Amino acid sequence: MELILVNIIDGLVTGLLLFMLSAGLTLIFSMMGVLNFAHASFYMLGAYFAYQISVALGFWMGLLLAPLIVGVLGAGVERYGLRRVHQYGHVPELIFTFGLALLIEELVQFLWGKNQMPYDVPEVLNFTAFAIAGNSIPAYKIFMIFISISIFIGLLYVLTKTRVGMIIQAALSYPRTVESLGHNVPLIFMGVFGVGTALAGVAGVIAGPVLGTFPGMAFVLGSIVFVTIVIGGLGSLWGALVASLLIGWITTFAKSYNILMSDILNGIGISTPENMSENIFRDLWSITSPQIADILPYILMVLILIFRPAGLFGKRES
Amino acid sequence: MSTPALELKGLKKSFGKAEIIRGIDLSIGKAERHAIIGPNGAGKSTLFNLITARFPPTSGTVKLHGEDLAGLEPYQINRKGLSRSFQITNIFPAMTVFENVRCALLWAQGYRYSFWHLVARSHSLTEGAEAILDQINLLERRNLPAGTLSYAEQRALEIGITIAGGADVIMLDEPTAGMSHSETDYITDLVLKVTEGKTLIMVEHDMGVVFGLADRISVLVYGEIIATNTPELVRADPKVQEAYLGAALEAEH
Amino acid sequence: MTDQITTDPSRPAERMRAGSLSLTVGPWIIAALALLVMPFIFTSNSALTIMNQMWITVIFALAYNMLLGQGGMLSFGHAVYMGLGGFFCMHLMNYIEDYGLAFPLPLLPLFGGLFGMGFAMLIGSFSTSGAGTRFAMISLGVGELIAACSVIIVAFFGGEEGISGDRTYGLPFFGVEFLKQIEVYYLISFWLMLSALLMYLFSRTPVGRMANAVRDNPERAQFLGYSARWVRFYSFCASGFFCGIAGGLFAISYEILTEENLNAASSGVILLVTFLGGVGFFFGPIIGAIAFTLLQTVLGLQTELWAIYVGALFLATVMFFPGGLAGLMMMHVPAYKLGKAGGLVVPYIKTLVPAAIGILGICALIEMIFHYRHGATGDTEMTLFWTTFDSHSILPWIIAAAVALFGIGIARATAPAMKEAWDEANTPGGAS
Amino acid sequence: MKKFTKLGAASALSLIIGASAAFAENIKIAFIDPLSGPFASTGTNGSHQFEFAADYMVNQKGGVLGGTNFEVVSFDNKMSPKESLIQLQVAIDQGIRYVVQGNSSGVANAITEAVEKHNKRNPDSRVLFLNYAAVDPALTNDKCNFWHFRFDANADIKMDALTDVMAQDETMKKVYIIGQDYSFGKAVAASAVENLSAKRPDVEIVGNELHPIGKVKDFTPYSRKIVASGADAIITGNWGADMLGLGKSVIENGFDGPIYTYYAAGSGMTAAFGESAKGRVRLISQGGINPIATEEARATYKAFKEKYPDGNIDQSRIFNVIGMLKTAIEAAGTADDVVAVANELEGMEYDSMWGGKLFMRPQDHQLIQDMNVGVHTDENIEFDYDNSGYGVLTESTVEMAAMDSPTTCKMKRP
Repeated sequence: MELILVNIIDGLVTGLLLFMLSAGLTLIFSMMGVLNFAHASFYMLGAYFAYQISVALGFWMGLLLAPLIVGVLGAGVERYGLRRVHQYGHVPELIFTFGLALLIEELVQFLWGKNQMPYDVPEVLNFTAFAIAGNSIPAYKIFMIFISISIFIGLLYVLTKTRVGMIIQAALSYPRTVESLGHNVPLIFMGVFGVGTALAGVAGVIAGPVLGTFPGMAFVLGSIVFVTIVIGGLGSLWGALVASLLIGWITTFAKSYNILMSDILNGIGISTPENMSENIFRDLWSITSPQIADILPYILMVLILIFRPAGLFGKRES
Repeated sequence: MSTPALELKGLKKSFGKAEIIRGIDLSIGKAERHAIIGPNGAGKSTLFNLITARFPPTSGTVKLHGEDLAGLEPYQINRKGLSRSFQITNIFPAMTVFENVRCALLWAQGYRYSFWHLVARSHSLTEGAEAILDQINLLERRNLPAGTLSYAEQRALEIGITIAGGADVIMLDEPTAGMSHSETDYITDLVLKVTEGKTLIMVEHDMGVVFGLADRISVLVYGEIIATNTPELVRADPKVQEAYLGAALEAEH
Repeated sequence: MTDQITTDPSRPAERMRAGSLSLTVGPWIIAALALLVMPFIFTSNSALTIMNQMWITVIFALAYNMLLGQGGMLSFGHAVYMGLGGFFCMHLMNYIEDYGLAFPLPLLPLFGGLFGMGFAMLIGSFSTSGAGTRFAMISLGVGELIAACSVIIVAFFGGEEGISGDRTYGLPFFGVEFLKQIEVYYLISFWLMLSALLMYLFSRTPVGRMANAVRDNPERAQFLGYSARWVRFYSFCASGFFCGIAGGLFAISYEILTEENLNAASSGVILLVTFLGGVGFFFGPIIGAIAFTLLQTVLGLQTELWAIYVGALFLATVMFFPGGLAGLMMMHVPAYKLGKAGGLVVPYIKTLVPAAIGILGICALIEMIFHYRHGATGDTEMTLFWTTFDSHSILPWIIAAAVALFGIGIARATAPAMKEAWDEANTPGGAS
Repeated sequence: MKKFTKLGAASALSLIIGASAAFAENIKIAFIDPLSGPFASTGTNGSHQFEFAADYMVNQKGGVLGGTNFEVVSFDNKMSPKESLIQLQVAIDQGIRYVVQGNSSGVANAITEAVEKHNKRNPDSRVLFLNYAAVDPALTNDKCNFWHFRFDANADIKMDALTDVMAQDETMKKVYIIGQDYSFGKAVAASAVENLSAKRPDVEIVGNELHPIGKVKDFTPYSRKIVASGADAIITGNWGADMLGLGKSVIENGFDGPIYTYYAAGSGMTAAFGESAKGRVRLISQGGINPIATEEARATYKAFKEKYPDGNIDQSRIFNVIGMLKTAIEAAGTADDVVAVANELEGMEYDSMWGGKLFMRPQDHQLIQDMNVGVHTDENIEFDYDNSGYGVLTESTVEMAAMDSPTTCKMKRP
C-alpha cells in the first residue's frame, strides 16, 4: 500500500516534468502548426546552460538565467529561422526543426564534450524530505513538484485572465481571424515560441541534476513529448496536463509492478504452450510490464488516434 | 410523373443549438434548371453540403433518382451521378489545367484505382479532357498550373471539372460570385452550354444570371423555403418581395 | 528568385506536365549506362560497397517520396517497411541455406517487397484515413513499437545482434554465385533500374495521378468519385512494396539486419535524404540519396565533426532552397529555355567560388577549435587541406580567419551582381 | 589526427581509391568504433589509448620486424552495424589487415561474420579481428571463428569472478538483478542466477528484471521496487547513461547496499557518481591500476596522462592487444600473412605490465587473465578517473579466471 503512495508521487514528478515540455509544445503546435522536433533540444540546452552557470554563480542563478537564455534563443530561432521557412509549408518547417535538433546535439557535444556533466542537486535540497516504508522521497522531488505546479498555475492565469492570454487563446482556435483583427500575429508567434522553449528550458534546469545532463538527453525525451500532446488533444493545456500525468503514472506503475504477459494471456483463457523454446511466440509470452513500460504511451497514442482522433481534450481533429 | 432527379424531404440541420436548415421539402425534376436564392446566411451553402454529404443531416432524407443517399460518402454520391462545384474555388492548383480535367474523367471512364494503365496512353482520356477544355475555352491554357489562371478562368475550370465526369445532376454553388459583368456573361453562357439536357441546381446571388438560366426558383430564408416557382411568379410573389427580392431588385437597378 | 521556383516543394506543376507524359527514354538509358560503367571507374570493393549502399538508399528514398512528395503523407516510421522486408528476406535466405532450397538469389527482393506491402496493407488499413498529423503520429507510434519489438521479439528480429545469413547458398544464377561485390553490385543495379522505372510509371497511372490530386485537395477528389482514403491506401501499399525491395537488397548486400534497420534514426534519415534531394521532383530523392551517402560515408572518414556540417547543410537547404537540390537544378530550366543560362556562369563563379572558399575557411576554424580543445597535450600538430601546422600558434588562426572573412566578403560584394544576372536571365526577351 | 588529412578533396570516391594505393610502410590497424554520436566518448577514449599504446609500446621502442611502425587508423562506425561493415570494407581496401573494435556486441557480431565471409571469399586479403571489449559469450562459443580473438573476459567469466567475490559476503541474503533488455543484459542475468545459486544457495534472488535499453528517462520506479524488495546487493550489466541513471537513482532513493557491475568507471561516469557512490559501486575489471601493478605500468600511465590530461586508461587491455600483436608479428616474422600471426596468437602466454599472466586459449580464442573486483572510492587512489579524485581501488583478485570454463566453440582452422 505504501508503495502505491510512493509510486503516485514518483509518477507525479515524471508527469509534471513532461507537462512543462508539453505545455510549451502544445501551444506552439496548435498555434503555428509546427511539430517542433527541437523542443527537447531546448530542454537539453536548459540543463547545459544551467550547469555552466551553476559552476560560476550557483544553482539558483542557473534556474533564473538559463530559461531566459533558452527563451531568447528560441525566439531567435523563430524569428530568423522558422519564420522564413513558414512560407514553404509545414513539412519544411518540420524538417527545419529536425535539422535543428541534430545540430543542437552536435553543438552541445562540440562545446561540452560527450561525457555526462557533473551537474548536481544543490546542497540545500540534498536531503531526504520524508520516507515512506523505507523509500525516501528526496526534497528535490518536492521542489520539482512545487516548481511545476507554480508554472502551471502561472500559465493558467496568464492564458485565462490577461489580455495577452485571451489573444493567444483566440489565436489557438482562429489564427486568421485574430490576424485580421489587427493583432501582430508574428510577434505573438515569436513570443509563444520563446515562452514555450523557455518552459522547456526550466524543465531542463530542474531535470538535469536527477535525470543526467548528457548529449543524449534530448533524444531520450524527444518523441514522447509529441505523444503526450497528441494524446491530450492539440492545443489543450488541460489535455497536456492530463496526458502528462497519465503517462507519468502509467509508466511508473508499469515499471513498479511486474505484470507478466503470460499471466494476462492465461487470464483471458489462453493456456501456456507446452514447449516454449520451440514456440515462435515465446518472446511474446515472456514479456513483462517493465520491459514495455516506455512504449506503452505509443500504444496508447495509436489507439487514441484510431478511436478518438481529436485526443482526450482536443476540439480539432489532428 | 416520373421520379424526380433530386428529392428532399424534411431535411434539417443544426449546429449545436442553432438550427440552420429547418425542414426543407423540395423536388427537382429531370433536366430542370433550378436556382436557389436567398439572403446571406439563409443556409444555401449548408443545403448544398447536406445534399452532397459534406455534412450529415440532423434529420430528413435526400433522394437521388429515387434512391436514398443516407449514409453514403461524398465519393459514392458522386459515382451515382451527382457532381458539384464550390463557392470558394476548389481545384487542384498545383496540377495543370489539363490534368485537373483529366482527373475528373478517370472514374467516369472506368479506370477506378488502376495502377496498370498509363494515363498518357489513353486516347479517350486525352480526347475527353480536350473536349471539355474546348467547351470551357481553356484549351490554350492546358499546360499551365491551374493556380496561375485568372479568377474567372479558375471558376470556368471548376465548372469544367464538375461536369467532366458526365454526372446528370450538376450542382453549382455561386458560379459567378465576385465576377465582373463580362466575366459573368461568359460564365452564364458556359453554364447554359455545358448543362444542356442535364439537371442543374445552382445557388446564385446575381439575379440576372438566375432569371436568365433557371426554369424554377426556390427562395430560401432562414433555413426554410418560402416559395418555389417559375421566375416570373417568384418575382411577383409578395412574400418573396417582402423577405428578399425587393431589396435585391432595387439594388440591381 | 522568381515566384514559381521558390514555391512550396510539394508543388509538382513543373514536373509532370500532362501534355508531355510520353515517356522520355533518354534519361533512363543514360542512367542504365552509368550504372553499367561505374564499377569500371571505381573498382575498389569499398567503392562498390558505398555504391551499393547508395542505390539501396535511392530505392528507399524514391519509395518514401511516393508518400511524401506524391501523396502528401509524412511518415516518421518508414524504416519499418524496409526493415521488415529485409528481415523477412534474411529468414528466407537462411531457410534456403538450411534446407538447400533451389531458389535463385536475384528473386529474393521480390519477396521482401511482398512482405513490406503486406505490412503496409495492415497498417494502412487504419492509418490512411487522414493525411496530416494523424497519419504522421500513427506512423511514429507504429515505428517506435516495431523498433521496440526488435529487441523484445528475439525469435524474428534476433535481438540486438540482429540476424545474419549467407547469400551464396542460393541457386547459382547463370553461373553467378554472388561471392563477389561486383556481382552484388549488378544485381542491385538491376533492381534499382526496375524499381525506379516502375515507380515512375506508377506516378503516371490513374491511381498515381489521383495521389497527387488527393495530396493537393482531398475534398475535391472526393467529389470526383475517388475516396481519398483508398487512394492513400494504394500509394501506401505501393510504397511499402518498394521499401521491402530495398530491404531485400540490403539483406543481400550486408548479409545482416539489425535493430538499426527499424529504428527512428533510420526513419529520420530517409526523411532528410528525400528532402535534401527535393520532394517536388521524381528524380529529387535520387540526388538526395547519392549526396547524403557520400556526405555520411566520405565526410565521416575525414572528420569527426561530419554531423555538424550535415546538420548545418540541412538547415541551410530548408531555409534557402526548400525545393532541395533537385529544385535548385530545376530553377535554371526557365533561364536555359530562354537561352540565357550562359550569362549566369560568370556571376556564379564570381560569387560562389569565394563563398565556397569562405565556408572552407570557417570549417577550418571549426576544426582548429575542436583540435585545440579536444586534442592531446603536446599533440599540437594538425593537418588540414594537405597542410600540417601547429594549432597552438597564432598564424594558422589568422590565415583561416582571413580566408573566411575574405571569401565571405567577396561573395557578399558580388551577390547583388549575381542576383541581377539571375533576374536578367529569367526575363524573356532582350538581348540574349 | 590522420583523419583530417584528406578533407576537401575533389572527388569523394576517387579519394577512397587514392587511399588504397597509399604506401604500405606501416603496419596499419583499423580502429572501428563510434567517434560521433551518443557513444562517442567511449570510442574516442579507446582510440586515444590505441594510438598511445602503439606509439609508446612499439614505435618508440624501435617498431617491429626491424623498424616497422604500427599505425592506428580510426574509422567512425557511428555505433551502426551497417556503417561498421562499410568502414571495414574501406579499411580492407586500404590494405589494412588488423581490425580492432569493442563497443557493442551487435557490431562485433556483424564484424566477425563479415570478416569470416570476407576471408573465405578473398583469401588474398584476409584480415584478423581483435576484439578488445565486446563481451557477448557467443563470440567465443557458437559464433567463434579462427579470425576473431577476444582480449576482454566475456560476460560469463566476469560474472563467475564477480560472484566468487560476492559469495564471500556472509551478510548478503537478498540480491536484485536488473539489466538492459538485450542480449548482453540477458546473458548477465542468466549467468548471475546460475553462479549465485551454485555458490550461495542460501541467497535469495528477490528480483530479476530487464528494462528497455537507452530509453529509460527516470529509474525511480525501479529503485522503489529494489528498495521495497529488501535487497542487500544489486547486480547489473548496465553501461553508459543507463548505469549512471540506475546507480544514482537507487542511492538517492534509499538503497544502502553494494552495486555489483561491469561498466561504471571513466568516460565521465566516475566524476558524475562522485561522493554519492563511494564504497557502493563495485566493479569487475582486469589490470591493476590502484594499486598500480608494476613500475612499467606507472610510467606508462603517467606518460599517457601527460599526453591526454583529460583521458583515462580505463581499458588497460588495449595495451595487451598491442603488446600481444607485436609479439605475434615478431614471432611470425611477417605482418602480411595473418594466418601465421593468428597461429602465433593462439595459445600465446604473455606477461602483462598491468599484472598477471595472459593466456590466449586456443580452443575459442578467449584470453584468460586475472580478474579484479574494485570499489569506487577516493581513498588510496593514485590514478583517478575523469580528474575527479575518485577512482577504482582493487579489493580482490581472481587469478586466471575461468581457465577451465567450457566452450561450445568448434574452431575451423584454414
